[in-house]
Amino acid sequence: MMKSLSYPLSVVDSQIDIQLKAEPLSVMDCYNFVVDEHCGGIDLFVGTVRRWNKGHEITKLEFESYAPMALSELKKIANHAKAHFEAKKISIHHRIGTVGITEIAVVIAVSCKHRSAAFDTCAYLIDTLKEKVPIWKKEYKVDGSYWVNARP
Amino acid sequence: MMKSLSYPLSVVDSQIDIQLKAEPLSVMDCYNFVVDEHCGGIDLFVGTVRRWNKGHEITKLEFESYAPMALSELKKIANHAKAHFEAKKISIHHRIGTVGITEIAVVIAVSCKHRSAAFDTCAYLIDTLKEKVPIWKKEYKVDGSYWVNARP
Amino acid sequence: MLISFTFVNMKILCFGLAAEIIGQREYIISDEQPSTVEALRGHLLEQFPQFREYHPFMLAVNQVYALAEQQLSSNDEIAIIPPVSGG
Amino acid sequence: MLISFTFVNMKILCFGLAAEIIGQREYIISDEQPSTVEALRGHLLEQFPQFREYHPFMLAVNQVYALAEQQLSSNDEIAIIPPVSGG
Repeated sequence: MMKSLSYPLSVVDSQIDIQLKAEPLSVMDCYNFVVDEHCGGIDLFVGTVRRWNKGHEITKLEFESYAPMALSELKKIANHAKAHFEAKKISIHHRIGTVGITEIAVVIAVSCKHRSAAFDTCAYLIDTLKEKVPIWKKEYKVDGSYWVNARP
Repeated sequence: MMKSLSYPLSVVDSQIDIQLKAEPLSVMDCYNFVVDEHCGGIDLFVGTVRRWNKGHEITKLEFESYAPMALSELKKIANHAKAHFEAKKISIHHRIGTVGITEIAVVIAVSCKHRSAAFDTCAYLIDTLKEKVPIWKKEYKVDGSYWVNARP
Repeated sequence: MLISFTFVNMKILCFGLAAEIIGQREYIISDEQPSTVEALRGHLLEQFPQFREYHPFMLAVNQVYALAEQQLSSNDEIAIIPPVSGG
Repeated sequence: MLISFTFVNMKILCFGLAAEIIGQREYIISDEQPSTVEALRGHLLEQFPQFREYHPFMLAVNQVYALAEQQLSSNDEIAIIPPVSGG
Protein backbone atom coordinates (compact mmCIF):
# COMPACT_ATOMS: atom_id res chain seq x y z
CA MET A 1 0.00 0.00 0.00
CA MET A 2 1.99 2.99 -1.23
CA LYS A 3 -0.28 5.37 0.61
CA SER A 4 0.93 4.42 4.07
CA LEU A 5 4.48 5.35 3.05
CA SER A 6 3.47 9.00 3.31
CA TYR A 7 3.17 8.52 7.08
CA PRO A 8 6.27 8.56 9.27
CA LEU A 9 7.55 5.00 9.76
CA SER A 10 9.39 5.36 13.03
CA VAL A 11 9.07 6.57 16.60
CA VAL A 12 12.43 6.95 18.32
CA ASP A 13 13.58 8.51 21.57
CA SER A 14 16.57 7.76 23.80
CA GLN A 15 15.07 4.57 25.24
CA ILE A 16 12.53 3.33 22.70
CA ASP A 17 13.22 2.72 19.01
CA ILE A 18 10.24 1.59 16.91
CA GLN A 19 10.49 1.25 13.15
CA LEU A 20 8.49 -0.15 10.25
CA LYS A 21 10.91 -0.81 7.41
CA ALA A 22 10.49 -1.74 3.77
CA GLU A 23 14.16 -2.88 3.64
CA PRO A 24 15.76 -5.98 5.24
CA LEU A 25 15.99 -5.69 9.02
CA SER A 26 19.28 -5.64 10.92
CA VAL A 27 19.54 -7.59 14.18
CA MET A 28 22.57 -5.49 15.09
CA ASP A 29 20.73 -2.17 14.67
CA CYS A 30 18.34 -3.33 17.40
CA TYR A 31 21.16 -4.77 19.53
CA ASN A 32 23.24 -1.60 19.29
CA PHE A 33 20.28 0.56 20.30
CA VAL A 34 19.63 -1.32 23.54
CA VAL A 35 23.15 -2.13 24.79
CA ASP A 36 23.74 -0.16 28.00
CA GLU A 37 26.37 -0.09 30.72
CA HIS A 38 23.68 -0.46 33.40
CA CYS A 39 22.36 -3.64 31.82
CA GLY A 40 23.74 -7.17 32.05
CA GLY A 41 21.01 -8.98 30.14
CA ILE A 42 19.81 -8.43 26.59
CA ASP A 43 17.19 -10.63 25.02
CA LEU A 44 16.42 -10.53 21.31
CA PHE A 45 13.55 -12.19 19.53
CA VAL A 46 13.84 -12.59 15.77
CA GLY A 47 10.83 -13.77 13.79
CA THR A 48 11.83 -15.31 10.46
CA VAL A 49 9.76 -16.57 7.52
CA ARG A 50 9.32 -20.35 7.50
CA ARG A 51 9.05 -22.24 4.23
CA TRP A 52 6.17 -24.33 5.53
CA ASN A 53 2.99 -23.32 7.32
CA LYS A 54 0.25 -25.81 8.12
CA GLY A 55 1.38 -28.15 5.35
CA HIS A 56 1.63 -25.47 2.64
CA GLU A 57 4.90 -24.47 1.05
CA ILE A 58 5.31 -20.70 1.18
CA THR A 59 7.37 -18.69 -1.31
CA LYS A 60 7.14 -15.28 0.34
CA LEU A 61 5.10 -13.16 2.72
CA GLU A 62 3.73 -9.70 2.23
CA PHE A 63 3.12 -7.46 5.23
CA GLU A 64 0.87 -4.44 5.16
CA SER A 65 0.36 -2.14 8.11
CA TYR A 66 -1.89 0.64 9.24
CA ALA A 67 1.34 2.48 9.87
CA PRO A 68 0.43 5.40 12.18
CA MET A 69 -1.73 3.20 14.39
CA ALA A 70 0.84 0.37 14.36
CA LEU A 71 3.53 2.79 15.57
CA SER A 72 1.27 4.23 18.24
CA GLU A 73 0.21 0.77 19.50
CA LEU A 74 3.86 -0.37 19.57
CA LYS A 75 4.81 2.77 21.50
CA LYS A 76 2.08 2.10 24.07
CA ILE A 77 3.17 -1.53 24.46
CA ALA A 78 6.84 -0.57 24.82
CA ASN A 79 6.02 2.09 27.42
CA HIS A 80 3.96 -0.39 29.39
CA ALA A 81 6.77 -2.96 29.23
CA LYS A 82 9.34 -0.42 30.44
CA ALA A 83 7.20 0.44 33.44
CA HIS A 84 5.98 -3.05 34.26
CA PHE A 85 9.13 -5.13 33.72
CA GLU A 86 11.79 -2.51 34.47
CA ALA A 87 13.22 -2.75 30.98
CA LYS A 88 15.83 -0.09 30.22
CA LYS A 89 15.82 0.16 26.43
CA ILE A 90 13.56 -1.41 23.81
CA SER A 91 13.97 -1.65 20.04
CA ILE A 92 11.25 -3.08 17.79
CA HIS A 93 11.71 -3.22 14.00
CA HIS A 94 8.99 -4.73 11.84
CA ARG A 95 9.36 -5.38 8.13
CA ILE A 96 6.63 -4.25 5.71
CA GLY A 97 6.23 -5.29 2.07
CA THR A 98 7.58 -8.49 0.58
CA VAL A 99 9.74 -10.81 2.73
CA GLY A 100 11.43 -13.99 1.47
CA ILE A 101 11.96 -17.36 3.16
CA THR A 102 14.35 -17.18 6.19
CA GLU A 103 14.29 -13.39 5.97
CA ILE A 104 13.45 -11.44 9.10
CA ALA A 105 9.88 -10.25 9.69
CA VAL A 106 10.47 -8.71 13.12
CA VAL A 107 13.29 -8.03 15.58
CA ILE A 108 12.65 -7.14 19.22
CA ALA A 109 15.56 -6.28 21.54
CA VAL A 110 15.32 -5.50 25.25
CA SER A 111 18.03 -4.60 27.75
CA CYS A 112 17.54 -5.03 31.50
CA LYS A 113 19.70 -5.03 34.59
CA HIS A 114 19.07 -8.77 35.02
CA ARG A 115 18.28 -11.51 32.54
CA SER A 116 14.90 -12.78 33.73
CA ALA A 117 13.31 -9.36 33.19
CA ALA A 118 14.79 -9.28 29.68
CA PHE A 119 13.18 -12.62 28.79
CA ASP A 120 9.82 -11.64 30.30
CA THR A 121 9.76 -8.28 28.54
CA CYS A 122 10.71 -9.70 25.16
CA ALA A 123 8.05 -12.44 25.36
CA TYR A 124 5.43 -9.89 26.43
CA LEU A 125 6.33 -7.60 23.51
CA ILE A 126 6.10 -10.24 20.79
CA ASP A 127 2.93 -11.79 22.26
CA THR A 128 1.23 -8.41 22.46
CA LEU A 129 2.47 -7.32 19.03
CA LYS A 130 0.91 -10.43 17.51
CA GLU A 131 -2.36 -9.76 19.31
CA LYS A 132 -2.86 -6.01 18.96
CA VAL A 133 -0.66 -4.27 16.42
CA PRO A 134 -2.40 -3.55 13.08
CA ILE A 135 -0.07 -5.43 10.73
CA TRP A 136 -1.33 -8.15 8.39
CA LYS A 137 0.37 -10.78 6.33
CA LYS A 138 -0.43 -12.49 3.06
CA GLU A 139 1.20 -15.86 2.55
CA TYR A 140 2.04 -16.73 -1.06
CA LYS A 141 1.95 -20.39 -2.02
CA VAL A 142 4.07 -22.05 -4.70
CA ASP A 143 1.25 -21.84 -7.27
CA GLY A 144 1.20 -18.03 -6.88
CA SER A 145 -2.08 -17.90 -4.97
CA TYR A 146 -2.15 -16.18 -1.61
CA TRP A 147 -3.94 -16.50 1.67
CA VAL A 148 -4.64 -13.62 4.03
CA ASN A 149 -3.64 -14.79 7.47
CA ALA A 150 -6.24 -13.96 10.12
CA ARG A 151 -5.83 -15.37 13.58
CA PRO A 152 -8.92 -14.43 15.60
CA MET B 1 45.49 -19.39 32.00
CA MET B 2 47.59 -19.99 28.89
CA LYS B 3 47.58 -23.71 29.49
CA SER B 4 43.91 -24.20 28.66
CA LEU B 5 44.54 -22.73 25.21
CA SER B 6 46.21 -25.97 24.22
CA TYR B 7 42.80 -27.66 24.45
CA PRO B 8 40.32 -27.36 21.60
CA LEU B 9 37.97 -24.43 22.25
CA SER B 10 34.96 -25.46 20.23
CA VAL B 11 32.51 -28.30 19.64
CA VAL B 12 30.56 -27.86 16.41
CA ASP B 13 28.24 -30.08 14.41
CA SER B 14 25.39 -29.24 12.04
CA GLN B 15 22.95 -28.34 14.83
CA ILE B 16 25.06 -27.36 17.82
CA ASP B 17 27.83 -24.74 17.82
CA ILE B 18 29.70 -24.26 21.09
CA GLN B 19 32.74 -22.02 21.35
CA LEU B 20 34.97 -20.48 23.98
CA LYS B 21 36.64 -17.45 22.44
CA ALA B 22 39.43 -15.15 23.54
CA GLU B 23 38.29 -12.53 20.96
CA PRO B 24 35.17 -10.32 21.01
CA LEU B 25 31.99 -12.32 20.38
CA SER B 26 29.74 -11.77 17.37
CA VAL B 27 25.97 -11.86 17.87
CA MET B 28 25.57 -12.42 14.13
CA ASP B 29 27.84 -15.49 14.10
CA CYS B 30 25.40 -17.13 16.53
CA TYR B 31 22.34 -15.83 14.67
CA ASN B 32 23.63 -17.06 11.30
CA PHE B 33 24.35 -20.51 12.70
CA VAL B 34 20.79 -21.07 13.96
CA VAL B 35 18.66 -19.46 11.23
CA ASP B 36 16.70 -22.23 9.49
CA GLU B 37 13.86 -22.40 6.97
CA HIS B 38 11.90 -24.73 9.27
CA CYS B 39 12.04 -22.23 12.14
CA GLY B 40 9.93 -19.14 12.69
CA GLY B 41 11.26 -18.13 16.10
CA ILE B 42 14.82 -17.31 17.12
CA ASP B 43 15.66 -16.16 20.60
CA LEU B 44 19.06 -14.74 21.50
CA PHE B 45 20.37 -13.96 24.94
CA VAL B 46 23.37 -11.66 25.17
CA GLY B 47 25.11 -11.22 28.51
CA THR B 48 27.07 -7.96 28.67
CA VAL B 49 29.43 -6.52 31.30
CA ARG B 50 27.76 -3.96 33.57
CA ARG B 51 29.76 -1.08 34.99
CA TRP B 52 28.25 -1.54 38.43
CA ASN B 53 27.78 -4.64 40.53
CA LYS B 54 26.44 -4.50 44.09
CA GLY B 55 27.53 -0.89 44.46
CA HIS B 56 31.06 -1.38 43.12
CA GLU B 57 32.27 0.21 39.92
CA ILE B 58 33.84 -2.41 37.68
CA THR B 59 36.53 -1.68 35.08
CA LYS B 60 36.73 -5.10 33.45
CA LEU B 61 36.07 -8.79 33.98
CA GLU B 62 38.37 -11.71 33.46
CA PHE B 63 36.94 -15.13 32.64
CA GLU B 64 38.83 -18.35 33.07
CA SER B 65 37.47 -21.74 32.14
CA TYR B 66 38.23 -25.40 32.60
CA ALA B 67 37.91 -25.54 28.85
CA PRO B 68 37.44 -29.25 27.99
CA MET B 69 34.93 -29.76 30.79
CA ALA B 70 33.14 -26.47 30.00
CA LEU B 71 32.71 -27.59 26.38
CA SER B 72 31.51 -31.03 27.40
CA GLU B 73 29.02 -29.63 29.94
CA LEU B 74 27.71 -27.14 27.36
CA LYS B 75 27.33 -29.94 24.84
CA LYS B 76 25.32 -32.01 27.33
CA ILE B 77 23.09 -29.06 28.19
CA ALA B 78 22.51 -28.23 24.52
CA ASN B 79 21.66 -31.85 23.70
CA HIS B 80 19.22 -31.97 26.58
CA ALA B 81 17.61 -28.71 25.43
CA LYS B 82 17.26 -29.97 21.86
CA ALA B 83 15.48 -33.10 23.07
CA HIS B 84 13.39 -31.53 25.80
CA PHE B 85 12.27 -28.27 24.15
CA GLU B 86 12.33 -29.31 20.48
CA ALA B 87 14.95 -26.74 19.64
CA LYS B 88 16.34 -27.06 16.11
CA LYS B 89 19.74 -25.36 16.29
CA ILE B 90 21.71 -23.97 19.21
CA SER B 91 24.76 -21.72 19.26
CA ILE B 92 26.57 -20.81 22.50
CA HIS B 93 29.67 -18.61 22.45
CA HIS B 94 31.37 -17.69 25.72
CA ARG B 95 34.19 -15.20 26.00
CA ILE B 96 37.33 -16.08 27.98
CA GLY B 97 40.07 -13.71 29.11
CA THR B 98 39.61 -9.98 29.66
CA VAL B 99 36.26 -8.36 28.80
CA GLY B 100 35.53 -4.61 29.02
CA ILE B 101 32.39 -2.75 30.12
CA THR B 102 29.41 -3.27 27.75
CA GLU B 103 31.38 -5.97 25.91
CA ILE B 104 29.74 -9.34 25.43
CA ALA B 105 30.47 -12.18 27.87
CA VAL B 106 28.12 -14.73 26.34
CA VAL B 107 25.77 -15.15 23.37
CA ILE B 108 23.16 -17.91 23.21
CA ALA B 109 21.00 -18.34 20.10
CA VAL B 110 18.21 -20.87 19.63
CA SER B 111 15.94 -21.52 16.66
CA CYS B 112 12.61 -23.31 17.01
CA LYS B 113 9.51 -23.84 14.92
CA HIS B 114 7.54 -21.62 17.30
CA ARG B 115 8.55 -18.76 19.53
CA SER B 116 7.60 -20.00 22.99
CA ALA B 117 9.96 -22.97 22.69
CA ALA B 118 12.74 -20.59 21.66
CA PHE B 119 12.25 -18.45 24.78
CA ASP B 120 12.06 -21.49 27.06
CA THR B 121 15.16 -23.10 25.56
CA CYS B 122 17.23 -19.94 25.72
CA ALA B 123 16.29 -19.27 29.37
CA TYR B 124 17.08 -22.88 30.27
CA LEU B 125 20.47 -22.67 28.57
CA ILE B 126 21.64 -19.49 30.29
CA ASP B 127 20.26 -20.57 33.69
CA THR B 128 22.00 -23.94 33.44
CA LEU B 129 25.23 -22.44 32.09
CA LYS B 130 25.39 -20.13 35.11
CA GLU B 131 24.78 -23.03 37.45
CA LYS B 132 26.92 -25.85 36.04
CA VAL B 133 29.50 -24.83 33.46
CA PRO B 134 33.06 -24.49 34.85
CA ILE B 135 33.75 -20.87 33.96
CA TRP B 136 34.74 -18.30 36.59
CA LYS B 137 34.97 -14.54 36.59
CA LYS B 138 37.15 -12.04 38.39
CA GLU B 139 35.70 -8.55 38.69
CA TYR B 140 38.27 -5.74 38.68
CA LYS B 141 37.41 -2.63 40.67
CA VAL B 142 38.55 0.92 39.86
CA ASP B 143 41.40 0.72 42.40
CA GLY B 144 42.84 -2.27 40.51
CA SER B 145 41.90 -4.87 43.12
CA TYR B 146 39.80 -7.81 42.07
CA TRP B 147 37.16 -10.05 43.51
CA VAL B 148 36.58 -13.67 42.51
CA ASN B 149 32.88 -14.05 41.98
CA ALA B 150 31.47 -17.19 43.59
CA ARG B 151 27.77 -17.70 43.67
CA PRO B 152 27.08 -20.86 45.71
CA MET C 1 -32.03 32.74 -1.24
CA LEU C 2 -29.46 30.07 -2.04
CA ILE C 3 -28.69 27.41 0.57
CA SER C 4 -25.17 26.01 0.19
CA PHE C 5 -25.05 22.41 1.27
CA THR C 6 -21.83 20.38 1.50
CA PHE C 7 -22.29 16.69 1.98
CA VAL C 8 -19.23 14.92 3.45
CA ASN C 9 -18.81 11.25 2.72
CA MET C 10 -17.76 8.90 5.51
CA LYS C 11 -14.55 7.10 4.51
CA ILE C 12 -13.54 3.79 6.04
CA LEU C 13 -9.96 2.54 5.65
CA CYS C 14 -9.77 -1.18 4.88
CA PHE C 15 -6.82 -3.45 5.73
CA GLY C 16 -5.97 -7.14 5.45
CA LEU C 17 -9.04 -9.32 5.14
CA ALA C 18 -11.33 -6.28 5.20
CA ALA C 19 -9.73 -5.03 1.98
CA GLU C 20 -10.20 -8.52 0.47
CA ILE C 21 -13.85 -8.73 1.51
CA ILE C 22 -14.80 -5.20 0.46
CA GLY C 23 -12.59 -5.29 -2.63
CA GLN C 24 -11.07 -1.86 -2.08
CA ARG C 25 -8.84 0.01 0.36
CA GLU C 26 -11.32 2.78 1.09
CA TYR C 27 -14.99 2.17 1.57
CA ILE C 28 -17.28 5.20 1.22
CA ILE C 29 -20.66 5.66 2.90
CA SER C 30 -22.65 8.58 1.51
CA ASP C 31 -26.19 7.95 2.73
CA GLU C 32 -27.38 6.96 6.18
CA GLN C 33 -23.98 7.24 7.80
CA PRO C 34 -23.80 5.15 10.97
CA SER C 35 -23.59 7.33 14.07
CA THR C 36 -21.76 4.87 16.34
CA VAL C 37 -19.10 2.20 16.06
CA GLU C 38 -21.67 -0.50 16.73
CA ALA C 39 -23.96 0.87 14.01
CA LEU C 40 -21.06 0.85 11.55
CA ARG C 41 -20.27 -2.75 12.45
CA GLY C 42 -23.94 -3.61 11.81
CA HIS C 43 -23.83 -1.80 8.45
CA LEU C 44 -20.72 -3.73 7.38
CA LEU C 45 -22.17 -7.08 8.47
CA GLU C 46 -25.29 -6.35 6.44
CA GLN C 47 -23.47 -5.20 3.30
CA PHE C 48 -20.69 -7.81 3.50
CA PRO C 49 -21.94 -10.97 5.22
CA GLN C 50 -18.42 -12.48 5.05
CA PHE C 51 -17.51 -10.29 8.04
CA ARG C 52 -19.68 -12.60 10.18
CA GLU C 53 -16.84 -15.09 10.25
CA TYR C 54 -14.62 -12.49 11.95
CA HIS C 55 -17.28 -10.96 14.19
CA PRO C 56 -16.76 -9.07 16.43
CA PHE C 57 -14.02 -7.53 14.29
CA MET C 58 -12.38 -4.38 15.64
CA LEU C 59 -12.74 -0.84 14.39
CA ALA C 60 -10.37 2.02 15.07
CA VAL C 61 -11.29 5.66 15.32
CA ASN C 62 -8.47 8.17 14.95
CA GLN C 63 -5.92 5.35 15.21
CA VAL C 64 -7.20 3.98 18.51
CA TYR C 65 -9.27 0.80 19.04
CA ALA C 66 -12.85 1.99 19.40
CA LEU C 67 -15.58 1.03 21.88
CA ALA C 68 -18.98 -0.08 20.59
CA GLU C 69 -20.95 2.93 21.83
CA GLN C 70 -18.43 5.47 20.53
CA GLN C 71 -19.89 8.27 18.34
CA LEU C 72 -18.67 8.67 14.76
CA SER C 73 -18.37 11.76 12.62
CA SER C 74 -17.23 11.99 9.02
CA ASN C 75 -14.20 13.96 10.25
CA ASP C 76 -12.92 10.92 12.10
CA GLU C 77 -10.28 8.64 10.63
CA ILE C 78 -12.15 5.34 10.70
CA ALA C 79 -10.56 1.95 9.96
CA ILE C 80 -11.60 -1.69 9.96
CA ILE C 81 -9.06 -3.77 11.89
CA PRO C 82 -9.57 -7.47 11.09
CA PRO C 83 -7.60 -10.03 13.13
CA VAL C 84 -3.95 -8.96 12.93
CA SER C 85 -1.11 -11.24 11.86
CA GLY C 86 2.17 -9.38 12.26
CA GLY C 87 5.34 -10.71 13.84
CA MET D 1 68.40 -57.21 42.52
CA LEU D 2 67.25 -53.70 41.81
CA ILE D 3 63.63 -52.86 42.44
CA SER D 4 62.48 -50.01 40.24
CA PHE D 5 59.87 -47.95 41.97
CA THR D 6 58.00 -45.09 40.28
CA PHE D 7 55.96 -42.94 42.57
CA VAL D 8 53.22 -41.00 40.75
CA ASN D 9 52.05 -37.78 42.31
CA MET D 10 48.31 -36.97 42.39
CA LYS D 11 47.75 -33.66 40.60
CA ILE D 12 44.68 -31.55 41.30
CA LEU D 13 43.73 -28.75 38.86
CA CYS D 14 42.64 -25.57 40.65
CA PHE D 15 40.28 -22.95 39.16
CA GLY D 16 38.65 -19.72 40.30
CA LEU D 17 38.50 -19.42 44.07
CA ALA D 18 40.31 -22.74 44.50
CA ALA D 19 43.37 -21.28 42.73
CA GLU D 20 43.14 -18.21 44.99
CA ILE D 21 42.85 -20.27 48.18
CA ILE D 22 45.57 -22.78 47.31
CA GLY D 23 47.77 -20.15 45.68
CA GLN D 24 48.59 -22.20 42.62
CA ARG D 25 46.92 -23.73 39.56
CA GLU D 26 48.06 -27.29 40.26
CA TYR D 27 48.09 -28.80 43.70
CA ILE D 28 50.23 -31.91 44.16
CA ILE D 29 49.66 -34.66 46.72
CA SER D 30 52.62 -37.04 47.07
CA ASP D 31 51.96 -38.83 50.34
CA GLU D 32 48.77 -40.38 51.61
CA GLN D 33 46.84 -39.84 48.44
CA PRO D 34 43.07 -39.79 49.08
CA SER D 35 41.37 -42.83 47.58
CA THR D 36 37.90 -41.31 47.05
CA VAL D 37 36.40 -37.97 46.11
CA GLU D 38 35.04 -37.53 49.63
CA ALA D 39 38.47 -38.25 51.11
CA LEU D 40 40.05 -35.65 48.82
CA ARG D 41 37.42 -33.12 49.89
CA GLY D 42 38.30 -33.88 53.52
CA HIS D 43 42.00 -33.47 52.77
CA LEU D 44 41.43 -30.07 51.15
CA LEU D 45 39.22 -28.86 53.99
CA GLU D 46 41.91 -29.83 56.46
CA GLN D 47 44.79 -28.25 54.55
CA PHE D 48 42.88 -25.14 53.47
CA PRO D 49 40.16 -24.29 55.99
CA GLN D 50 38.91 -21.46 53.71
CA PHE D 51 37.18 -24.12 51.61
CA ARG D 52 34.69 -24.52 54.48
CA GLU D 53 32.91 -21.40 53.26
CA TYR D 54 32.21 -23.09 49.92
CA HIS D 55 31.50 -26.58 51.27
CA PRO D 56 30.33 -28.83 49.70
CA PHE D 57 32.38 -27.61 46.74
CA MET D 58 32.37 -29.82 43.66
CA LEU D 59 35.17 -31.96 42.32
CA ALA D 60 35.46 -33.25 38.77
CA VAL D 61 37.12 -36.49 37.72
CA ASN D 62 38.06 -36.80 34.05
CA GLN D 63 36.02 -33.68 33.25
CA VAL D 64 32.78 -34.93 34.80
CA TYR D 65 31.25 -33.84 38.12
CA ALA D 66 32.19 -36.57 40.60
CA LEU D 67 30.13 -38.36 43.22
CA ALA D 68 31.39 -38.49 46.83
CA GLU D 69 32.08 -42.24 46.91
CA GLN D 70 33.91 -42.26 43.56
CA GLN D 71 37.39 -43.91 43.58
CA LEU D 72 40.43 -41.86 42.61
CA SER D 73 43.67 -42.92 40.96
CA SER D 74 46.64 -40.76 40.15
CA ASN D 75 45.94 -41.36 36.45
CA ASP D 76 42.67 -39.48 36.72
CA GLU D 77 42.35 -35.84 35.71
CA ILE D 78 41.11 -34.35 38.97
CA ALA D 79 39.87 -30.76 39.36
CA ILE D 80 38.38 -28.59 42.09
CA ILE D 81 35.26 -26.84 40.79
CA PRO D 82 34.34 -23.98 43.14
CA PRO D 83 31.00 -22.20 42.57
CA VAL D 84 30.96 -21.18 38.90
CA SER D 85 30.26 -17.65 37.67
CA GLY D 86 30.16 -17.69 33.90
CA GLY D 87 27.57 -16.01 31.71
